[in-house]
Amino acid sequence: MSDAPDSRGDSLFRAPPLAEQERMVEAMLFASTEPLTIAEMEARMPHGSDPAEAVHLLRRRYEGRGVQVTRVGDAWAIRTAADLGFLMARETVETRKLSRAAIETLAIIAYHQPVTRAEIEEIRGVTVSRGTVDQLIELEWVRFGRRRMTPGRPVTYVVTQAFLDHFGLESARDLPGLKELREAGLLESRPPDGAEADGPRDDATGDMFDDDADAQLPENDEDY
Amino acid sequence: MSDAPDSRGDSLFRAPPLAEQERMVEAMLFASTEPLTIAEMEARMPHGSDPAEAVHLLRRRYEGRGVQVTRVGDAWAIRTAADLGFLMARETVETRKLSRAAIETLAIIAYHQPVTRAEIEEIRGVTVSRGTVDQLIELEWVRFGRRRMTPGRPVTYVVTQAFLDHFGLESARDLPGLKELREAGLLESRPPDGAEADGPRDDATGDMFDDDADAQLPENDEDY
Amino acid sequence: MADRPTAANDESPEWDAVASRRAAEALIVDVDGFEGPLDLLLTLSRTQKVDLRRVSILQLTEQYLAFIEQARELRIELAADYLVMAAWLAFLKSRLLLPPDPTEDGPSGEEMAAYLAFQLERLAAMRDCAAKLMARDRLFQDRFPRGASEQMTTAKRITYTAGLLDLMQAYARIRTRDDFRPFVLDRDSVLTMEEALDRMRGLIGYAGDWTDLMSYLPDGWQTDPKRRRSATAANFAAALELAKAGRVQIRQTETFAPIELRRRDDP
Repeated sequence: MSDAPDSRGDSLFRAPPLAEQERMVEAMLFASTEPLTIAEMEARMPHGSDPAEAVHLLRRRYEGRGVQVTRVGDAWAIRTAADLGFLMARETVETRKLSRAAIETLAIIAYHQPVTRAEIEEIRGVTVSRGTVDQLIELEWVRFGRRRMTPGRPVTYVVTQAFLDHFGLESARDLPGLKELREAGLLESRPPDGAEADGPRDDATGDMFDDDADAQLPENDEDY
Repeated sequence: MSDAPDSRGDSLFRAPPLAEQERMVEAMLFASTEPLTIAEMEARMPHGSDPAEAVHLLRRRYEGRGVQVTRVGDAWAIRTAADLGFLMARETVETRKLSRAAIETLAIIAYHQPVTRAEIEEIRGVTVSRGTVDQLIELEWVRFGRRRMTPGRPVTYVVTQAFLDHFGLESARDLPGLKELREAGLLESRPPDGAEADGPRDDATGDMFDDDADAQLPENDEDY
Repeated sequence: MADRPTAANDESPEWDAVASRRAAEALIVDVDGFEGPLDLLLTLSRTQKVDLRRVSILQLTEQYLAFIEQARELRIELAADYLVMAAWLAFLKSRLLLPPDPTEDGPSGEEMAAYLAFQLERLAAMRDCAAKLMARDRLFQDRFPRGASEQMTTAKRITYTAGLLDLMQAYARIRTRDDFRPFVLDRDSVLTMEEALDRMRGLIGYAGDWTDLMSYLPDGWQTDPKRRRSATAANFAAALELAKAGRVQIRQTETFAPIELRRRDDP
């Protein structure tokens, strides 16, 4: 609080109180991606500071707490207390981006739900591999909806509450339509006339397929 | 939040002492870069724990320290104290400079949320250029909210948890000056004394809604 | 909102016409710097040096109209919004100056003026809020999150993530695919190499003598320039393919001379 960096010049020989230095060390160790050496801390702190002493105090303050001030070689870091490691177990999750095939399939389900597999393929213009839908179901972003009352009674897919939570949506109908995507700058090109579309899941789903159905030859689902 | 009441009596599943829970919360909040909700913490802690109470204690413990326990919407995070920012200069991530239009649009979304694009334009008196909202969405400061139940059912924009985190706000209610604005009637769409008058942009606004109405096909309510 | 905008009439004497004109001139130079007419009006209102709630709308209207007039004289091109606003303000001015016509519907001049004053005040308030917001202690600037995320266990769980943006962009990509279809050509004026090759394989058996490549173009592909071009290219590629396979020989006597081919009997 007291020591803005530019005040260094004035108070050339007056270092901030040790309690303040301790705060500084605490903040630096917390925010740093790497362990910090005493010299590195000193270089950032106001002139005359004694980071070694401050670290010493900080280390004592954290004794028995949930995190510890630990020595790493000749540097210092804040680490979780060893006995609480079990809480961190779920911290180490590896996140991967969904494949393009999966995200497209998911988008179609979100916008057109309830939608059958055949309809997804028609919109995407490629076969949807089993694994793609399975993956989405496993992620609990997609589930089976009601069967469609058409020949063959195909199953439909719908998105789940977990999907809405993940994407920060209140409901799937809040997904913006193409026009709104464009207005928000998320879509660059202008569509051909009449393709000015469609919020999520308009009832005229049948119509949507028309333009695609003619133009697109089925391709193989060569996993992108 | 709630202490699973039925496990309370059962000594086999007695929750750890509160001091211990505080350590756990401390460790989790330290380890995570993102804010954690009470529910997320509870899920990791032993059965019967009360992370809300533990966070409360922890927050008090860190008052005045170099790092702070901060509320971010319905989640919690540890952040360095604002007055020590100068020490962290080297951790600074160079952020893209926002345009004046983007900053104003952000403020309007924050103070008027949920707000439609037409309303943003009405307030600023200009069209919101493409890319402005896009940029805010990309920064994850703004997301789509519920559709407005007015003709055209336009999408609305709201601010996110990342927005609160970035600007150090506990909730959207803590926006600076919010109360004064509300009292002055400046968050309404009309002057407070009820003087109804057509603003010059009203015609244009009408058109905007019409556009939407044309583009949106009626939606099928049953599917939800 | 209260203060009657018509109070303008009482306050106007102290308004320095020269000063405001000068201000308007300065504004003209910078017309690109304004974010629309409301922004311009807000800036003009500052020259009145009063609280926004006491701003004289009539005076402001005159300033704005003078600004537009000058911009026109200087042949500065103004966006349509500015002109729409000018028309509306001219209308407002007449309403404010003339006694109300009881037969006329719609809001009174006072109500219109009050609304404009409200809009200005609201925009100014939002500007103010924006500034306050940006001046807060911001993450990665004044406040910092944990620098190192800890990895304490070896148990790894893979989660898949995707943002809302990814989702919407994916959908937009599918739904607008027709916009970007450089690869989906209109097939009726395209002869593919495969088609040409198939055709030529059948015909080449008869080409014991040097024959002009152009004579291999199928019927209906010789006149229309588009089709002719496509068929020529396809036939040429097919001929190269056959030459590679050792089925034909190709020759061209000089640059731009006809390309000829003949069957190559097994050596």
